[in-house]
This record gives sequence, C-alpha cells and structure tokens, in this order.
Amino acid sequence: MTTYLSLMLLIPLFGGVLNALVGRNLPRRLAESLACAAVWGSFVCAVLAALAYHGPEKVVVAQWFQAFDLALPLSLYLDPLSLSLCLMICFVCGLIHLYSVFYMAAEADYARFFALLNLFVFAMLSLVLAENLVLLYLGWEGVGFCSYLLIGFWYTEKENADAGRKAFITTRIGDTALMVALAWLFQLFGTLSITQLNGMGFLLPAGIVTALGLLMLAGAIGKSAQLPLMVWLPDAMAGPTPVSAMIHAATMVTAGVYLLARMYPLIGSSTVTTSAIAIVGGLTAFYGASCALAQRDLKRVLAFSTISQIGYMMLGVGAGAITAATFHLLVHAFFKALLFLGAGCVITAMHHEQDIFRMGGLRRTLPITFWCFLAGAACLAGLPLTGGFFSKDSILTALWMKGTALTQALYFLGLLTALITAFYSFRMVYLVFFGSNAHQQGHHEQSDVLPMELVLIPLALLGLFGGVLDLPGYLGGGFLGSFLGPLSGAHPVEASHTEELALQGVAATLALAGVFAAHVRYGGAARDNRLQESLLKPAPLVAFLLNGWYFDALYRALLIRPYQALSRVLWQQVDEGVINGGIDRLADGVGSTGSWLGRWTTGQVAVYLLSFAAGGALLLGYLAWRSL
Amino acid sequence: MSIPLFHVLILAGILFAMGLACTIAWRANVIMMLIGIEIMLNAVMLTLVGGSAQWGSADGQIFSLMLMALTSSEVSLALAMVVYLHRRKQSVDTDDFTSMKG
Amino acid sequence: MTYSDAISLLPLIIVGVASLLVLLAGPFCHVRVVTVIGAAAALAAGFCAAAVSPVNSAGLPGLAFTPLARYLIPVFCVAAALSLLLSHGYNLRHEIRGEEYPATVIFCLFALCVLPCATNMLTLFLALEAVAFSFYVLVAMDLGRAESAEAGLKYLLVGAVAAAVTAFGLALIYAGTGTLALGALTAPAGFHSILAAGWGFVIIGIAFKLSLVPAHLWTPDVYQGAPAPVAGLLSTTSKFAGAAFLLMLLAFAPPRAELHLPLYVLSLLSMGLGNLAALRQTNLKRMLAYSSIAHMGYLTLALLTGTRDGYSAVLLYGAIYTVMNLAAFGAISSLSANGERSSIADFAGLGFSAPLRGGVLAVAMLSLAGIPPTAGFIGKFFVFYSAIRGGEIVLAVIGILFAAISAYFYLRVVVQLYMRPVGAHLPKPCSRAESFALICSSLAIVVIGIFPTPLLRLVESALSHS
Amino acid sequence: MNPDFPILTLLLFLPLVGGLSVALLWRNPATARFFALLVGLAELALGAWLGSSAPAAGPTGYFLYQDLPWIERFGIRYTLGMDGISLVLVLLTAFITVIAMLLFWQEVKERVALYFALLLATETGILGVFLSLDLFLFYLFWEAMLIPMFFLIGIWGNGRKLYSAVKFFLYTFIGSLLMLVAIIVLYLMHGAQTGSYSFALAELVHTQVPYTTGLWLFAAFLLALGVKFPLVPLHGWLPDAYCDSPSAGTVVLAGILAKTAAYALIRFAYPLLPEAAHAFTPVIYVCAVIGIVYGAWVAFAQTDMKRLVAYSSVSHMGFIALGIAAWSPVALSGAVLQMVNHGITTGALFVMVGMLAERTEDRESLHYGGLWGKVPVLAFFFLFFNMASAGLPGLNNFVGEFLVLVGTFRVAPGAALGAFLGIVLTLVYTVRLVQDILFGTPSQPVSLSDLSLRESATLASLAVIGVYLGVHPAPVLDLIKVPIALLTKA
Repeated sequence: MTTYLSLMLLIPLFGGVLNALVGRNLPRRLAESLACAAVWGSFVCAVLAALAYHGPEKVVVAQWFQAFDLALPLSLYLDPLSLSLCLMICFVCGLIHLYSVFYMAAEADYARFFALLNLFVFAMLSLVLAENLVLLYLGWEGVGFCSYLLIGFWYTEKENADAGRKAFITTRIGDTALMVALAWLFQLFGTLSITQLNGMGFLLPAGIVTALGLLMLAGAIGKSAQLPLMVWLPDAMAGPTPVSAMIHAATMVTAGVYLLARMYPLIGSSTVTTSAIAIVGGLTAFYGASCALAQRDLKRVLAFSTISQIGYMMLGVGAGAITAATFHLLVHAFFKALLFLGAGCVITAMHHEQDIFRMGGLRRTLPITFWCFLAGAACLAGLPLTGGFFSKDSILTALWMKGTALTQALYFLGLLTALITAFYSFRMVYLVFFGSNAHQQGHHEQSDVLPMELVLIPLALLGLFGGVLDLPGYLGGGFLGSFLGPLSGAHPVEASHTEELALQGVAATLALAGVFAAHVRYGGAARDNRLQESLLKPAPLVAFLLNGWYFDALYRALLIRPYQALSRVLWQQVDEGVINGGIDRLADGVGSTGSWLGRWTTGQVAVYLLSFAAGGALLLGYLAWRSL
Repeated sequence: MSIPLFHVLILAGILFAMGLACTIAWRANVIMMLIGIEIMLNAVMLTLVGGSAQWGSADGQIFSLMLMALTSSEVSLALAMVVYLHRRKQSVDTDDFTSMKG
Repeated sequence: MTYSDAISLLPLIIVGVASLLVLLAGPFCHVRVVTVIGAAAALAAGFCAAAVSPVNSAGLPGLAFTPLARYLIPVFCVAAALSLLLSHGYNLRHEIRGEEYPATVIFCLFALCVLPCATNMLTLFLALEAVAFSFYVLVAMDLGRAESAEAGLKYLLVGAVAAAVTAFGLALIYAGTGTLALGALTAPAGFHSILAAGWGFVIIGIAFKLSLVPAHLWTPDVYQGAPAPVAGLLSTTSKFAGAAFLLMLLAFAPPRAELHLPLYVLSLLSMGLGNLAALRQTNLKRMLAYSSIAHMGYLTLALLTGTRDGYSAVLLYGAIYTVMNLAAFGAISSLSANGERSSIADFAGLGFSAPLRGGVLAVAMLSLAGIPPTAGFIGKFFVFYSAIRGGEIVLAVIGILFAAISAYFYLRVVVQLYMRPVGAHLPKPCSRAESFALICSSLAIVVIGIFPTPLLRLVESALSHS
Repeated sequence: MNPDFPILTLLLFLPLVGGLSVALLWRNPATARFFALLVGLAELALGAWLGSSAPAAGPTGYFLYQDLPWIERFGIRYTLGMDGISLVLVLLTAFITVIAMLLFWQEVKERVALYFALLLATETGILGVFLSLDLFLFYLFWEAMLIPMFFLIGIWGNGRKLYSAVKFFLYTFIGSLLMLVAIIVLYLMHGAQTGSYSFALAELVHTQVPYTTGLWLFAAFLLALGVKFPLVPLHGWLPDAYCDSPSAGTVVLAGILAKTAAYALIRFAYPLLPEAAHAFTPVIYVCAVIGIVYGAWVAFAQTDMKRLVAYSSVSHMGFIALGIAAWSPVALSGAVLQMVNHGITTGALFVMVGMLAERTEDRESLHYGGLWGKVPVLAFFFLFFNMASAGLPGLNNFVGEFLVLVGTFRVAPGAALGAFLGIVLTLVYTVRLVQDILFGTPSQPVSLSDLSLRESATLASLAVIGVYLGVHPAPVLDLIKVPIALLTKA
C-alpha cells in the first residue's frame, strides 16, 4: 500500500519536475506523453490501491521535519473518502490531460503547461491523501500555486495575470485562517495528525471547537470560492479551459468541502460551526446561481454555477450529510468537467469567442459536443435520474430531514436555487447550441475538435449515470453511503422512502419547471428576441447579477484601494517622512547645533579670554559657594 | 610687624583681577594686553612671597624668582611676535587678527 | 648627584645635550643631518628611559625618574622623533629653513621629559611653561602663511593668561599649604578655602592646556594656523603633558570632592561641544581641533573618577591619542604641498592616488572614531570602562553617545578619501622619512588595537608606586 | 585532527588573510578575482569539513572550542566556540559569500582586488560574531565588520551611496555603543559579585542582575541588535543601504550580516539577561509583528525592485524576531532555521534583482514585463525564489515560518495572529513583483540575455538548497537541537 500511495504522488511530481526542468528541450510529443502517462500512472496506482484496500490505513512514508515535540511525518491516510476522491481526481485529471494535448496543440509553451498540470495533480493528491494537516496544507498551497500560474498561463495579457494573482491572494486569506487553526490545534493537542485530532475533539470545550471550525470554514471558503471570498473564481476563467475544468471545477475548488468533510468528526460537534457552514453554503449556492443567470461569457456561467454547486456541497456538510456532500462532489466533478471541456470545444470551434449571445447553431456543427454538453447541463439542472439529480437531492433531503428551522429555511433556498440552476443551464444550452449559425464563419475543421469531443463521452456517461454510486434508499441504497457512512462521523437522520420520494418529486418538478421556463424564454423564436435585447444596455438587476452583485467593486473600494493608498502613505509619510525624515532632521539639527557652537570661536582673542575668564569665575564661584 | 596672609591674598586677588580685566578689555593693543599679563604675574609673585612669609619657607620666593625669568622671556617672545605681526599687518589690534574662525 | 642619579636622568641629559648640539651644529650641517641627529637623540632618550628602572627617591631637588616618567618619556620621545621625521619634508616645501625648528622641537622634548620627573610644583610648572614656550615659537614658525603668525599670537596671548592663572593657582596652593612638594598638599585648618581657590585656578588653567570648554576657543585657530607637523605635536604632547600635570597634582593630593563637579562639567561640555562643532567643519585641521577638544573631554572623564583605573585610562588614552593624532597630522603634512591641504574636500580620492598616506589618514580617522580593531577603540573602551567602574555611568553614557555621533565627521574624511573622484592637485611623492613615520604610527594604531596587553602592562607599571 | 590545532582560528581568519593577499594582487584583477573565489571556496570547504567531521558535542553543546588569554588586564580572552547554531550560520556565511562572489563576478570593474578583499574581510567579521564566546571579542567583530561593509557600499555603491554608507555605519555604530556600556556594566557586576573579572559568556551568564538594572542593560542590547536586525522602527538605514550597495554587498548584507543580530540576541542577550528579556518580550513581539506587517505593506508600494526586496527583508526578519521572542524550543528552532532560509531566499532574491539591474541598469519594476517568455531560465529562478520567500510549502521558508508561528502561537497567540496576517501580505507584494517582472506585455526594449551557465549553476545550487531545506530540514534541525535545548532549558 505504501508503494501505491507514494507512487501515486511521486509519479506526477516527477513528471512535473521533469517537464519543468527539461520539458522545453524535449520533443513536444514526448513532453505531452510524459505528462499524460504520469497522471494515468497515478490512476493505475489509485486503482491498485483501491483493489488492495481493506480498511482505513495510515502510512508513514518518511519524516518531514521534527523540532522537539513538533513532529511532522510525511504520512498518508487512505480511507473511503480519500480513496474515492483519488480515483476521481486521477481519472478526471487524466482525461483532461488528454484533452489538453489537443486543446493546447497550438501553444508553444507546452512544457510549462504540462509541468504545472502534473504538479497540480501531485499537490491535489497530497492534499487528499495527507494524514497530517501540514502535509494537507502543502497540497492546499501547492494547488493554489499551480492554479495561480495556470490562470495566468497566458501571462502577456494583463487581465490573465491579474486574475491569477487575485485567485492566489484571495485563497491565501482563507489558507491563513487554516494555518491559524493548525497552530491552534498543535497548541491544544501537540499533534497535527488528522486521525488523532479527529479522535480527540470531545476533549475540547465547545467554544474552541466552534472557533476551530470557523477557522477551517474560512480556509474552505477561500479555496472553494464561497461567500465572501468567491470573487476570484469567475476571474479565474482567464486560464485555459482545461485548467478551468480541472482546477476550478472538478478538483481544487472542492478541496474546501473535502477539508470540512475530513475534519467533520472534530468540528461537527459544534452546531454553530455546522450552521455557519450550512448558511455559507446556502447563500453561496443562491448567489452563484443568481449570478449565473445573467452572465454572457460561457465560462463565467460555468464558474458561477461551480460556486453555486459547491455551495450545495457545503450545505451538505453543514447538514451533516458528509456522504451526500461527497456524492455531489464526485458527480459534480464529472459533469462540471464535462461542461467545461464541452465549453472548451465550443470555444475552440468559435475561435475563442466566449460570449454566449454570439454563439448559436452549434447543435449541428458539433453534434457530439452538443449531446455531451446537454448531458452535463441535465446533470447540472438536476433533471430526474441524472447523477446530478440524485446527488443534489440527497443533500436537500438531508437538509430537510435535519429538521431545524434553519436547515428547512435553507432547504427552501436550495430548492429555489435548484429552480434557477435548471433555468440558467438550459439558457446556456439554448443560446449556445440552438438557433441559427449566426457567427459560424471560420469554424475549425471538425477534425480539430473531434479528439477533444471524444474525451467528453466518458465524462458524460459518468455524469449521467453517476447516480448509481449512491442510489436513494428506495432503490436499494447506495454504494457510497455504505462505503463512506461509518467514517464520516455524522449520522444524518435517515429519511423514509416515502419522504424521500416526495422530496425528490418536488425537486424534479422544480428542475423541470426551470427547464421549461428556459425553453419559454430562450427556446425557439424567443431566442432571437433575447439576442436583440442583449445588444442593449443591461437592466440594473441584470447588471447587478452580471457583476456578481458588485462584490468586486465593493472589495476594491473597501480593501484594495485603501490598502494601496495606505501602503503609499506608510512608505512616503511614515517611512520616508517620519522615520527617515525624523532621523535626517535630527541629524540636521545636531549638525546645526554644532555649527552654532562653532560660531563661538569668533577669531577674536578677547572673546577667547573672556570665555576663559568667565569659566574660571564660574568655577571659583562654585568653589566659594561650596566652601561657605 | 607682619601683614596677615589674607590681606596679601586680597591685594594679590585684586591685582590679578585688574590684570585680567586689562588683558581682556584692552584688546585694541597687544602691548597693553601684555602689560595686563605682567600685572597678573605680579599678583602671582605677590602671593608666593606672601606665602613664603607665612610659612617661613623660601620655596615661594624661589618660585617668584623663576617667574620673573619666565615673565621676561615671555615678554620678549611676545614682543618679537608683535613686531613681526606689526610688520605684516601694520596693526597691534587683536581684532584685526581674525582671519581664522568658526 | 650620584652616578646612579645621572644614569636615571640619562634621558634628560641626552635630550638636553642633543638640543644644544642641534643648535650648535646648525650652522655647519645640512638641516637634514640636524633633523636626523635630533630624531636619533629623541629615540635614544626614549629607549634609555624605557630601559632604565625607575627610582622614587628624589636625586635632585625637584627631579626624580619616577615610574610615571619611565612611561611618559618614551611616549614623548617617540612623538617628537616621529614629528621631526614628518616635518622635514614639510618644512622644505614650506621653506621653514634652518636648525631652529629641530632645535625647538628638541627643547620642547626636553621640557616634556622634565615634566613627569618633577617632584614639586615649581619644576612641574616650569616644565609645562617651557613646553608652551616652544610651541609659541613653533606655531608661528611658518613665515609663509599669515595664519601661522596669527595663530602664534593668539596662542601666546591666551597661553600667557592661562599660565598666569595656573601660576596663581599654584601660588595659592602654596600659600594654603606651605609647600611646593607634590604629595604633601594638605592644608591646615583655616586655609582650606585658599587651597580650594588655588585648585580652582589650576583647574581652569589646565583646562586651557587641555582645551576644555570654555577654555577651548584657541584650539581650532591654532591648529589651523600652525604648520601641520607642529599641530600634530601640539595636539598630542602638549595635551598629554597637560593631562599628566593635572594627573600628578590630583594623584598625589588627597581626593578633593569639590573638584568633582567642575571636572564633570568641563568633561561634559568638552565632549559635547567638541563633537558637535566638528560635525560640519570643512577644514580638516579645525575639525581635528574640535575632535581633540572632545578627546580631552573623554580624558577628563577618566581623570575625574579619581580611581587608579581612571588614571591608567588617562595614561593609556594619552599615548593612544598621541599615536592617532600624529598619524593624522603626519598624513596631512605629508599630503600638503606648498600650501596647507586643509579643506576636507581637498582630500578627495587621495585614498587611491596616495594609497599609503590616504590609508594612514583613514586608519587614524577610524581609530579616532573608536572603531575596533584600532587603538582608539581600546582607548575609548578603557576610558568608559574606568568611568563606569568609577561610578560615572551617566556621564559615560553621554560621552559614548557623543562618541557615536563623532563617527560622522571622521567618516566624512574617509568618504572623501575613498569615495569621491580624485581632486585636481595631486600630492608630491612621499619621502622615505615620512613613509617610515607614517607606517610606524599606523602600525602602532593597529597593533595596539589588536594586542594592547604590552602597553597596558606599561601603564600599570607607571602607576605602580604612586 | 590534532585537538590542539587552532582550527577555529584558521576558519575565522582564513578569509581575512586571504583577503589581504587578494588586495596585494591589485595589479592583476583577473587573478585577484580568481584567488578570492578560491579563498571563499576553501573557507566553505573548511566549514563543510568541520561540519561533517565535527566530534560529538560536549555537554555545553560546543564541539569545537578555543580559549586563549588575550587582554589580561580586563580578563578578556580570545574564546571561540562552535556549536550547532554557529556551525549552521558559519556554513551559511561561507556559502553566501561564495555565491555573492560568483554571481557578481564582473559586476565591479574598478579596484577589483580591493572589492574582493573587502568582501572576504566582511566574511571574517561576520564569522567572528558567530564564533566568539567572549563578549569583548564579540563586540570587536560586531563593530569591525562595519568597516569593510562601509567601504563596499561607499566605493562601489550606486545612487546616494555616500549617504547610505554613512547612514548605515552611524545607525549601527550608535546603536552598538550603548551595548558596549551594557557589556561593561555586566562585566563589572559579575566581577564585583564573584571577584573574577571576565568577559566570558560562560561566566557572565551567572551574574545576578537586579531587575531594573537588567531592564536597562537589555534595552541597550536590544537597541544595538534591533538596529542591525532590523526591528521596526529602527530600520531606517536598511532600505537605503540595501539599495545603494553593490549587488554582492546587498546579498551579504541581507543574507548574512542581518543574521548576526538575531544570533547575538539568541546567544548573548537572552541568556545573559533572562529576566529582563522576559520583561521585554512584549516589546519584541510588538516590534516583530509591526515589522512583519509594516514591512510587507510598505514593500507593496515599492516599484524599485531592490527596495521592495529590502522591505520584504524587514518583514521576514520580523518572523525571526518573533521566534526568538517566543523563546520556546519549537519557535527558536524555527527562528534559527529561518535565519538560514532567509539568507538563502532573500539572498537569492537580491541576486536575481541584481542580475536584472546588471543587465539593464534599471531597477524600476514597472519598466519590466513579460520576462517569462524572454528569459525563461531567469524567470524560472525568479519565480522560484519569490515563491520560496512567500512561504510556499515544500520550499525552505515555509518550514521556518511554520515552526516560528506554531511555536509562537503556543506561548503568545496574539502575537502569532498578527504574524499570520503577514503571511497574506507577503504574498500580496510577492505576486505583484512577480507580475511586474515576469508577466504582462514584454515592454523592456533592451535585449536581455538569459543566465549564463555560471549563473544558472550558482542559482541552481541555491534552489537545490531551498528545496532540500523545505523537504528535508532535518540536518539543520538536528544540528541546532542540542544548543536550543540548552538555551531554552527544554
């Protein structure tokens, strides 16, 4: 097992480092094959590990560092949660690597790209497999770093670099909260081993558990682009589309959910924390969906939908339904990767046009993409019997079954979001694939896109049939539920079959209603009206949604501008002005005093004598006074 | 009749002060300043002699003899310099010699 | 006078004979020969003094070869010899001709040698005044520059007044105690105030010699006006002699509490004013003058503790200061062509165009600033150490802060030497005598800085019997 | 090895003697350069050999020790000793000096021999601080190393070099003199208590210092060390000195010279005055946290690359101060490790900035852009070291920062929280710099040459050490474990 796990990490690391160091000098095919082989190698290891899996296992690979009582082994932990995530990550990433080979075929800087992709896989896997929190943090920062460089991959455009920077810094804020939690945990327990910590939660007073939970939530918020740190994800779409698919849809952004799920035994005992998680999740889900309604950029629609879907996962965690959250995480990874990759095909076909209002008719030009994309959209919309339907529904069910006022309120918010989700998913489908080929001049040859489209098919199948991973109870119960159930530490209330059916009925109805609404508004002839409208200045509400509720502007005004301005003030007024200027002025003053004292030496002997005599007189006066 | 030492010292003190005042005040003429210095030294000698008388030892008197020699050499040196300076600058006013200051 | 007395006073005899010899040989020999004779005699005397074991009993009235003399005479002799070597070339360039110069220097040295041998106030005073007389002459020696004569006049006038004041102080002390002998300066009841007044006059008179504020005003003018080698000798030996004078009076007399505050104030003012006024000086020699005011402030700081440590520190610091300032003025004089190179800006780039002299000047500056591993650091260390040990921690801290500030103006010179483009007029090449003297002094600075133990031993033995 | 052989003295004075010999080769710059490099390498080899063959540490933690009488009048001894902490820093010093020489091989065109001689002399000064166990000796080296540095800045610097050189000198000099007073007072107190007057650290630590006196003494120490550290607000000299110094000088200044203060704090100030140090801990915490945040914040406003890195150095040194102030084994290990890391990383950053400036004679970061594609190797290293500096896990700085933060959090959560904020701010200016230089449209008209083999190899060695210390810092942590356990009595 040690071998499998270490190889799973080392192969992509090796591939990444090799590509980074000598990739530029390797033949293109070799570099690409190397990168793909590395990830698929990891996948093989993951499969082998899964086959050899008997039960949760902790593996110490090596010692990282130790200073007195702070011992940090490089230890890995394989349990159902990490195993299922590893399999998903390796598989999805492997597919995306293949996809990238074609998508980036025209890119000269392929070595850098693949090196970073491989490194990302390494970092993501170490995040998932880590048994101690510092190793997890390594992966956590590592994915952030790769994401930073990949978003800004086309670095010559300032916007891209800015987006990467924004992502890096915003997530760093959350990361730092996580690190505070780490330091605190170490102070409390003297260990950072996840398995040990999870077993010791009961030793702590509730207040501290809450605080720790909130800190970890803050970390998760940053990484998973939840309110209020979600602003970076839409901009992160500046990166190449495979990157968006891999990092900003399937894997990295769900790390926050993973973290909370992982630490749930520790933090789950605090109702404040779980409520906070649920509230954040619910609000974000709604926020993301609402923003996705008005987006025009295909990738931004997907980005906001990702934010929204991760909100669902958070809701699941907050409701204590770890299994459901994980289930949604996995299924979402498949269908969101699918949607992004589909979008990548579309964008390639459209010559890097990303405005959905300027697309259309692609149903005929790119049939495979269309069908796959449709499958993805169906999953996203939660159409009955798709994977997305089951996973989303299990979260909503758990929420309802928890039964507190808060969770039920959030349940309704979730339902509303589901409605919106269905609506914007099909808004997207209608705008992109239907209608006439308004802007079809200069489409790529079919053959360019074809290899990429082939990658979509397995993902589409997984998305559509992902539901079998964890079927509802009335269909015989799920594999995931039994696999993950005993470990998650939470015991959500089981719903009876009737309840479950009823809830699913509600959800299915809403999803269908959403699709219907989208059809009414964007299908057929209505589509052209919308196209006409899109040329006008957007209505305030639309603009509000389009700009992500103006959070960017808010942060710019509240944080960034003051930070920049203050940094200049600190430098020029405080550092140069007070500290340096003060010293200079002091030196000047001392120097002037000196010159002034020097003027005593007038050159006149009489003055010299007088001073001398005066000094003598004072001295004698003092002596006389003393002897009196 | 012996004069009390304190009387001698008071006289010497007054003399010394006058000499010093002369030196400081009469800065327009180096010669006068030298005379002031002489007066001061005379006060010193007076003190020494007075001390000698008080303690009955000759040390003070020897000291004052030595001082006389010192004074005369000092004056000769000073006068030589005055002559030299006068030749250079046609002045014996010390305030004219202020090329260096600060 | 017995044979052993003669042996013990051999240094004095050598110097005395040499001074006459120089004066007599002058008309017949080239001035170079005369200078060599003088320097050789000075070195011989110094060597002699170091070799002879001191005696404490007075062989002659008013003279004894004390341990203190054994320490001070070699220092003075070396200083005089070095300054003779340094001044030769300078004098040639400045047309200071004839044997008067070396003769006066040797006369001065004779007086300097007498000073530490003195056992009573008369000899002490006469020696001090004889030193001053030699300097009155030396300062005004450069006929080519008007400043020289002006400096001579100023020095003479203020010096004569100071001498009168000192003499009056000594006279009052005599009147109060009835003796001129050092070490017996106790006044019977009723004479205390006379004695106190005497001390007051002596202190202010010596304050002039040491150029302590407020009796410091002559110093910059005289340093600036005097020929550079003379200024070097003046700033070192005359100061050290003054310090020794005060030290001998204080060390032999019972402690006098009322003198503490005056000395304290003098030290404080000197350290402050000297260092501050030097900050923006543009004339190197004036800057060194203010620096010397400050250094004498440090010396007074050690002196006023009245402890043995303090006196040791005075002796050590005096010797170190002598070496440093000789090196500095030596470099200046060697770098001066027909006129004086006195503006600091004139030294631009000389560190590279005249490496030896520039280097020596830089070393001297760093040493004056008290930066390890130079002798100046050891000196300052000892001074502040003794001050702290003697309980003067506040003044020591103040002094140290001023010393820290002082680094600025010393560094300004170093900056000129090494960090500015080379100026217009380059100096003449360095003569062998000058190089020798400069190398000796800078080596001494570094060696004392790294390994001061031998010098410290000498200092200890100088105070061993007193 | 003959146990009597004065190997430490050799180690200490080899650079100085070598430097003097180099200076004698002033007629032949090429030879001088080469010879200087040889001396540097020999020093590094000697240090490495000592490190690898060091006999087991005694109960005092010192595995090499030398003690000779020096100035008996004051009980001053020539005492050198090397324990784990010294060894690590000695190696760092030797390494960084070689790096500085290698990477700026041709930077200086005039008075080459003197330049290299002064670099080597600085090395001896710094080594002296790391090896001295006598406070007088320590002070001597502490001050003496200013001289060559002063000349390096003043002669070969750029910009307002004279102002900066003098400012650097005066700041440190003024700060240090009060420490001298404190040392003397301590010496006298010890002498009065025990009758044995000595400057030896081993003896002075037993001095009974009254509480108030101790506070004053520690304040003096803190002032001196805080200036060189630098602790905000005593950092006024730093940006100017770092910016106007020649690149190699900056690397030495930032990479190793700054560490002497941290070392002295650990080695001398804290053990000598533990009570006062404890009382002053809040002050250091505040200074450290302000330094971390303030340095990072001001760095953000800089467009002069060198100045930016200079302020970043202020920020990073804050972490070291924090770790020392916490004085817990973990935090202190982190602080020492961070000293090494900061030497490597910030040294490397200054190297990179210096290389850019050497190539274009322009330090304005806004004038660059898009170097990623133009000079990929340079860009790679630039990114690498910037990320290391931002504390990316897996690279060296992370380990140090982590240990410091975790260790500090245990004893002073409030201070640690302030420092956590610094982690974010660090990233902010780092990515800004990276973006200015590497990303964006290529705007630099001057053609830049990528790294030469010599430069790449040297930087690669730095990078390898960076990765090594990030992945496997155990060798360093093991070395410093015994001394730190002794210091913290853990």
